[in-house]
Amino acid sequence: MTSHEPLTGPAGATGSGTSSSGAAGSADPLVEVTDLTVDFGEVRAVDRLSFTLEPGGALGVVGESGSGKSAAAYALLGLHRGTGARVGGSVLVAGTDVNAADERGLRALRGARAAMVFQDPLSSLDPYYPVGDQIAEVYRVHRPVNRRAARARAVEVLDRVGIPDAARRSRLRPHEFSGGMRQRALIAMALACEPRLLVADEPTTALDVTVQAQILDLLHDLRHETGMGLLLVTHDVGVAAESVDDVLVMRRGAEVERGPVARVLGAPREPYTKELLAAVPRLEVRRTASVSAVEGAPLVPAVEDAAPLIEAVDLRRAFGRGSGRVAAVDGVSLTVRAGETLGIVGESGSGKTTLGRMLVRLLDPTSGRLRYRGREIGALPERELRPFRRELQMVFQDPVASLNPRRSVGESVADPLRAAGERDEGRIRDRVGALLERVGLEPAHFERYPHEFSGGQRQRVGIARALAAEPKLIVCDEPVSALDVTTQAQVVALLAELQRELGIGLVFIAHDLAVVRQVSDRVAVMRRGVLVEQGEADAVYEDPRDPYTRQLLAAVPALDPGLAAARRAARRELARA
Amino acid sequence: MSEALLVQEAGAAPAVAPASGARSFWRRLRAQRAASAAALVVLLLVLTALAAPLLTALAGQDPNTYHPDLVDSAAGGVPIGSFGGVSGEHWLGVEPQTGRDLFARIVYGARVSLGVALVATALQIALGLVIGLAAALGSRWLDQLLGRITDINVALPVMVIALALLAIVPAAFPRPVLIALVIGGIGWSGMSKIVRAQALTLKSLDFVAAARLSGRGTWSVARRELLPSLAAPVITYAALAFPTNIIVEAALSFLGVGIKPPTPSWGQMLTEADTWYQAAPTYLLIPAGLLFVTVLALTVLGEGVRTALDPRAASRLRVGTRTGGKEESA
Amino acid sequence: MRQPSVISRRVAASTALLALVAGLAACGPEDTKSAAAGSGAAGEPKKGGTLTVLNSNPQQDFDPARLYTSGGGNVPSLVFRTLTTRNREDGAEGAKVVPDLATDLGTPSENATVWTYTLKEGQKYEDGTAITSADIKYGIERSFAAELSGGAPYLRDWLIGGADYQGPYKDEKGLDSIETPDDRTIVFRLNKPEGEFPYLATQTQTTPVPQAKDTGTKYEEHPVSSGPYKVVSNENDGERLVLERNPHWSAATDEERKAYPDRIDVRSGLDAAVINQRLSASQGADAAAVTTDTNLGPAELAKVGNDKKLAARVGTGHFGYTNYIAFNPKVKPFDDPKVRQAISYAIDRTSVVNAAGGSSLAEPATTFLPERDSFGHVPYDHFPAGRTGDPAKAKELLKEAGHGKGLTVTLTHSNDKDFETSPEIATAIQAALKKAGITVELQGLESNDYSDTIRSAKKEPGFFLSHWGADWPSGGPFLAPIFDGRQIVRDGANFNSGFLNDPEVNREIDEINKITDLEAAAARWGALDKKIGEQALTVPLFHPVYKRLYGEDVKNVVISDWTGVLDVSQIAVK
Amino acid sequence: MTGFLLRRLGGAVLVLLALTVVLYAVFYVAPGDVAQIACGPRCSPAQVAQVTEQLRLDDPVYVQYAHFLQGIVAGRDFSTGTGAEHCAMPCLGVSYQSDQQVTQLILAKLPVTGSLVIGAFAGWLVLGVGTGVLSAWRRGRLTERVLTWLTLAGSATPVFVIGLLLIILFCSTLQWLPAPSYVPFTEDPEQWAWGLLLPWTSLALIESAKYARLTRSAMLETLAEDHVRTFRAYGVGERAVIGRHALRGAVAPVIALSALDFGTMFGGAVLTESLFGIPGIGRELVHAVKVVDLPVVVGMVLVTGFFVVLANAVADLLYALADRRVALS
Repeated sequence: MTSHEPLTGPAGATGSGTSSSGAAGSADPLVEVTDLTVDFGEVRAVDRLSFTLEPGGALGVVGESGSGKSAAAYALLGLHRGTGARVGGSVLVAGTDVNAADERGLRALRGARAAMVFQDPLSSLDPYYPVGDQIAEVYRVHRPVNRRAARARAVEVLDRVGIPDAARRSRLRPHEFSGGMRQRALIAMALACEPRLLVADEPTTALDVTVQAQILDLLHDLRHETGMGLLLVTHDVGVAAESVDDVLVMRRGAEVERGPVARVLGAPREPYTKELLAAVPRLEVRRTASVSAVEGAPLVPAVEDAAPLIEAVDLRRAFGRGSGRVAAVDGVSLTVRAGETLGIVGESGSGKTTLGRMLVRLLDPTSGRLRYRGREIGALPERELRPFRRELQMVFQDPVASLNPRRSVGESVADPLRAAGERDEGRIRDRVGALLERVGLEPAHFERYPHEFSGGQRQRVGIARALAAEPKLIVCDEPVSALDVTTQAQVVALLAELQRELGIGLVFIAHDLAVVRQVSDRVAVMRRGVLVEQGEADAVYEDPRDPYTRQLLAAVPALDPGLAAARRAARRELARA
Repeated sequence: MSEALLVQEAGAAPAVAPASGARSFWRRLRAQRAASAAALVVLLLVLTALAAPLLTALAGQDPNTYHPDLVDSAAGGVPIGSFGGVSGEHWLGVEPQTGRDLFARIVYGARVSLGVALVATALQIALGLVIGLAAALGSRWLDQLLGRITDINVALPVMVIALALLAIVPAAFPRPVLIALVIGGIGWSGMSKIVRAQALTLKSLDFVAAARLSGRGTWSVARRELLPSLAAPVITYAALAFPTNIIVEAALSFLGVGIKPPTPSWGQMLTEADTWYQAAPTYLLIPAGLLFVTVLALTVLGEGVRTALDPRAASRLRVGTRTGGKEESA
Repeated sequence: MRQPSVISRRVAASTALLALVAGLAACGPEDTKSAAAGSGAAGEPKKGGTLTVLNSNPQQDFDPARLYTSGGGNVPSLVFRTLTTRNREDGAEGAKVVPDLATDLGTPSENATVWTYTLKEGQKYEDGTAITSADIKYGIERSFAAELSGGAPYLRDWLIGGADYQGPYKDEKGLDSIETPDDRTIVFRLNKPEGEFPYLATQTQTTPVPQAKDTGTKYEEHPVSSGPYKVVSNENDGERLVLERNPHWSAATDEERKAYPDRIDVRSGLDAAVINQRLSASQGADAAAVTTDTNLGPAELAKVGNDKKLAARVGTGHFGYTNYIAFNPKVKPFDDPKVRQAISYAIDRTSVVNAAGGSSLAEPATTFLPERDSFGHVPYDHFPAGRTGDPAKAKELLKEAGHGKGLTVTLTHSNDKDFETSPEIATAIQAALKKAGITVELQGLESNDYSDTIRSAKKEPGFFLSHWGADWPSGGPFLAPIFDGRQIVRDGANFNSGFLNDPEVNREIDEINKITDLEAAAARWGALDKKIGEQALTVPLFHPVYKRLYGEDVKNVVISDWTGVLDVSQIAVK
Repeated sequence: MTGFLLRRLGGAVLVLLALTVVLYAVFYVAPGDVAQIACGPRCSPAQVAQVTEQLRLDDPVYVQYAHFLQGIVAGRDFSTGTGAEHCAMPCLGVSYQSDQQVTQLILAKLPVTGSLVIGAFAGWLVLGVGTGVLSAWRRGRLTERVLTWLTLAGSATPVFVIGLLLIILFCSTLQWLPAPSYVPFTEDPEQWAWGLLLPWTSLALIESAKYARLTRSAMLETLAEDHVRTFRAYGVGERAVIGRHALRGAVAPVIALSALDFGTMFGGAVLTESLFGIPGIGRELVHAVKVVDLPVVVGMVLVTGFFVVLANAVADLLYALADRRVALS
């Protein structure tokens, strides 16, 4: 499941001062960035950024969306050229003055001395050519070799990044690779010319957590093996903690804090860094602690003995026809009670979204039973379902797609009221205003359109809309995965608070194990359409029964570099087992 | 422009674009110089067509009066005088054989050409919307049926069917209306394909799911959630289909099944002028040139409308880094 | 007749009554009528070479039974000899009928109800077998088969038993009214006197067809030649026809066909504009090219007029043909003769002629009969409209008829372009009648609908454009179908659009039909025409003039008043 | 793949069947007495009745339609008067007007229309894709602006206007070319080419505008894609990026549209054929409609409709083949 950074534009850059000098180095630094600025029209994406990277060093650039971290990384390879962006300051990479170099000089740098690994491995490779050919093409740009030799080199590097049967696979096109293999292939491309610097821009963001762990391990090994420098751009503090020596925290285009990774993550000096770290959900923290950490209020325990709100028995849903028919959800049974939160975790393609949509009957189950308050609703036709519709609500993942861009948010929130037969405009306005206020917005926002809101605000609107229907159950499908970590925490807290207040049942679907633990009373782990494990949250996290659960838990990056090393060891253990 | 391309181009309009009021649309349209110029030309043409009786009265002519004395009967009826008989009275000269005033016929012809295309386009859109929405929102069975009907519509040779239809409808039926109906009735499949595809895309979007969860009926959801979002592709398609329909009308008239004399239309003038290109070249060049300018202006305007409705069209072409995060994956 | 191809927009096409396809006529202009030799390139015509014929309409029907021709057609007459044929001479002389296979024009007996012909000796088919009178009888009989329909109606109407005979495929006994007492004699028994039978005998139905070689509808692919040329290839249903000399043809028995070229290459399916452009360029094979179905259009004429050299290569001719307005007196207000007369007065023939292509391509007509001697043309103008109409007189008549406040009528016409009943003519009439206070609404019909409508006794409109062409240059086939009360057809194609059933007219027609002296008959036809004209059942509009280009090397151009177009059988290219 | 093809073909058969039903229905109500037309205007009612019987027009329309279907699957026999002619399957019937087998008629016209379409096709493909590539390469420069306007002008011009202008220019004013006319390739290849030059050019000019736009937009779209950025970031030069990666992205849509146009053009070049007097399928069809020659109309529409449907299927197939990504979804 891909996570999404929302589109929150940086509200103008304020120079928060340049950083202190980088890690002391004796030889010429591999990267030396001085007073780098990048402007897109009126917007300053990078604001007087300076840092250095010694040969063989690893620097993590961490920041939320809009912090300018990617723009800074692109500047290292002069990728802003010809895009209309203005780049100021100086960038020296492996002896090349990137901002001053001509096309030829730049091409000689790109791929040869400094190579880049991009975020989305599928779109970053040409879909029409075999992977091996693409690597060979790049290799031949920089090395005067014939086609055959270049192909041989391609197979060699593919083999190096751990692609089994590399010679055969080099003839496949990108879509025939799995996500992890594609990212390996991109890394292989980067390795082809033995660069001195590897720039990785969110290299694992598009990947599942288990695959992410493998890629991070690969980068870790390669760095130690080849001695190349690594500049890792990521929004995920955990990923940085796993992979780099130094870390640079960015916000609104400028540096916030920089230092050795253990120090910055362990003892942050700047308030923003602290805030950021506090917001990161932690796998090892129990629910009680996490919620009160944010909210500071005592938790009302879930009502264990309440009657089941919704009950699924052997629920099944298949897509496609004939031989191509696959069961996205294959016999799932679960129960949610009022006032209780059930967390469902799983990687992409595990069927958790399909399951969620079936629970609110946006999708019709192929078979199995679905009971809402004891009444079978799994096969009810739309007309008969209508009375129940409003009691089963959903909060969607994508805050952009879940609101009609052409209607004011007030209208969207008012929908369930109108559908319920409310005709009095004044009452509708009051009620919508109250709902907006309840989710942390202002009643005056009624007239605004979705694009005027940030991602987190839109998600609050989505919650308000769900609440407007006075539901008994809300299914939240990855409600925070598209949000920045600080916003994430706020939305999670809001959900928890509302549930406590209204006593509704909550199904919380997410790929992020830490977030799920934060909100769930019980947790179900889903894989390939079936629940592999289900139980009390703490029990599942602290004493996982299923090997897959264990594998998932081990793959989650840790904030503490020491813990990260331990997990890496654990993963190797699991892999060998 | 072929339907396939129309579909491809109009279909590229975003399913979900930020809400944009009419005002911002006009602002973006005006920002394009070519489109503004084209709009001006189109406006002029429309005014000319509307004011046809006024203009011809000003010229002191009418489109149907014969002037046998202005043509050289022994030479086949070629206009007497240079440039097809241009004079103070006959600003663009006269028609060979009949001596009818060319200016008056051109001006009245604009009415027919624009009017027929307008009605035909409106019809295409109405049919396309209804059929496309029904296919997207109706049952699977209905979708299959409508899909097959669309296939038949695509496989029909337009000209032949038009020929056949124009032959079987009683002559008393007003020709321009009939032609508009035929063009509209035959050319809706492109629109319906776009509407269906867009509606299917929209249907799968979360805000539609949310609307369903709020307990509203299918058609209520379609009307409030889908239709507003369909406006952009529909308007774009219409803007690009309109000039195409002008060409189709001209082509039908050119094949001799279009507008019937004495009603003037540009296509029909072209047919008649077809053989006269050597003896009276202006007779051919004037309607041909006007047809060209009209279609070009409308096409440029259509492109402008598309760009104005789809602000991403311009930015989509920008090459290089994506800076604002992953907004495009939305 | 078969519907000729109307493929080309530009071609002046011809759903004409008379199969222009088969190569009707156009005659040399009166002024260029040089008595003896034809015009064209200088020098004595010699044998040899290839004559190319560039045509619009494919020779789809090349079966003598199916062809509807006037005088045996142009290309068909190269392959099919007939009992009699048209005289291959320029101008008025060419409107005469002369013997072909037969020794003379036939011997009438029993008050012209029995016609006896004797075949010349030694005439052979392309395979060397002898032509017999039985083959002629068989050829005529097969034209009665439904499979081979398309020819002119006269054999059916005149021969005893003809109306019910269904052809030899269904009725092997044959038609008793055709007798062949010996191989060279053939006798026709008619149900009434028909002095013009020799004219009828020029049509391709009198071509001999050997029964053994008859392949029904497939016969047209390779008909057995009795003429100077035989078919060596017939591609795509007459689209490309190559003819070569028939070695068994003997010039001694055929005085009419000159047959100078060794080879005739007929290419059809060409656009009219292309034909005229190729003929005017006259390059390569096109220098020895003619067309048998494509006239110069008005626009082309304007161009040719500016080029003396080109103008010298234009053959001008007149074919017996009249375009007219027809009234249905059963429909109000056309039941009132005054209304019909008013319209006659109001017509602006100059505009109509211009719409038809100008004074070079159309001559204003005030008589129903074409203005040729062979028709016995008697000049008259019962309702003189002058050059551009007499709206005052028309208004006066209308007032008398009680339409003083004006009148609104509907004019039905064909939607086919460049056709004599085209919208252009209709709008010209519309404009002219407006001056007389008559508002004309136009009803344009697609060609089939049009023919269906105007020829149906039930659906016939009150006021429509029509036209009539000569099956042979005489008043008989021109007047009888339109004005003979016995020829009103209630449940089929009717041509007597005025539903005229005047005993006097009928009687006079019968009387003239008895006359075997064709010149004497012609005079009576002319007089009859003038008399019928008084009833104002039609408004004659114009007679077309045919102008056709031919290539630079074309010699011996002969254009008779029968066909109005150059005769391919006379052309030489060497 | 096989399943895809079978499904498409099955659908195509249904579509074509429905098409013939539509045509039978349309022509059944069309005015004009077929038998009278076939017989000739001077035929007597009795003769028309005979022809009606001979053409089996007195059968109810569904029986006629059944005979037609029977001819397609099993062939039919037609009386020639002296015997019978077998019309082998797939028999599309015999023309009412010319007694020719429709199948033969179409076969005779196919090379004509084929000559026109193939030549024009080559022209518009080369011209269109070339223009598109050039304007994508030179984006933002004067070249692109000029080309954009040219293609706009191209797409705004009806083919009969361009054709007329070309004829005026080259045949009339400059007199460089003979009047366009069709000479079979088998007869004289040179004349064939000269005669078709203007029709080819007209069609190519008009159609290429479409292809230029398609190629350009597809290339620009590809150029904006991530993988192009990858290759730029690896020092691959602009020429290779355009020629190898961007162009490759335009291949699939261009191929798909080509297949579609190619098929459609077989029945849809009526205007060009009419203007230049090319005796192809389109012109024959227009003629057949005018004379209510139902077997010819139905046969030709069936064949051209078949081409369209086939072209649609081939376009989809080629698209899937050319764009391997489609297999994913």
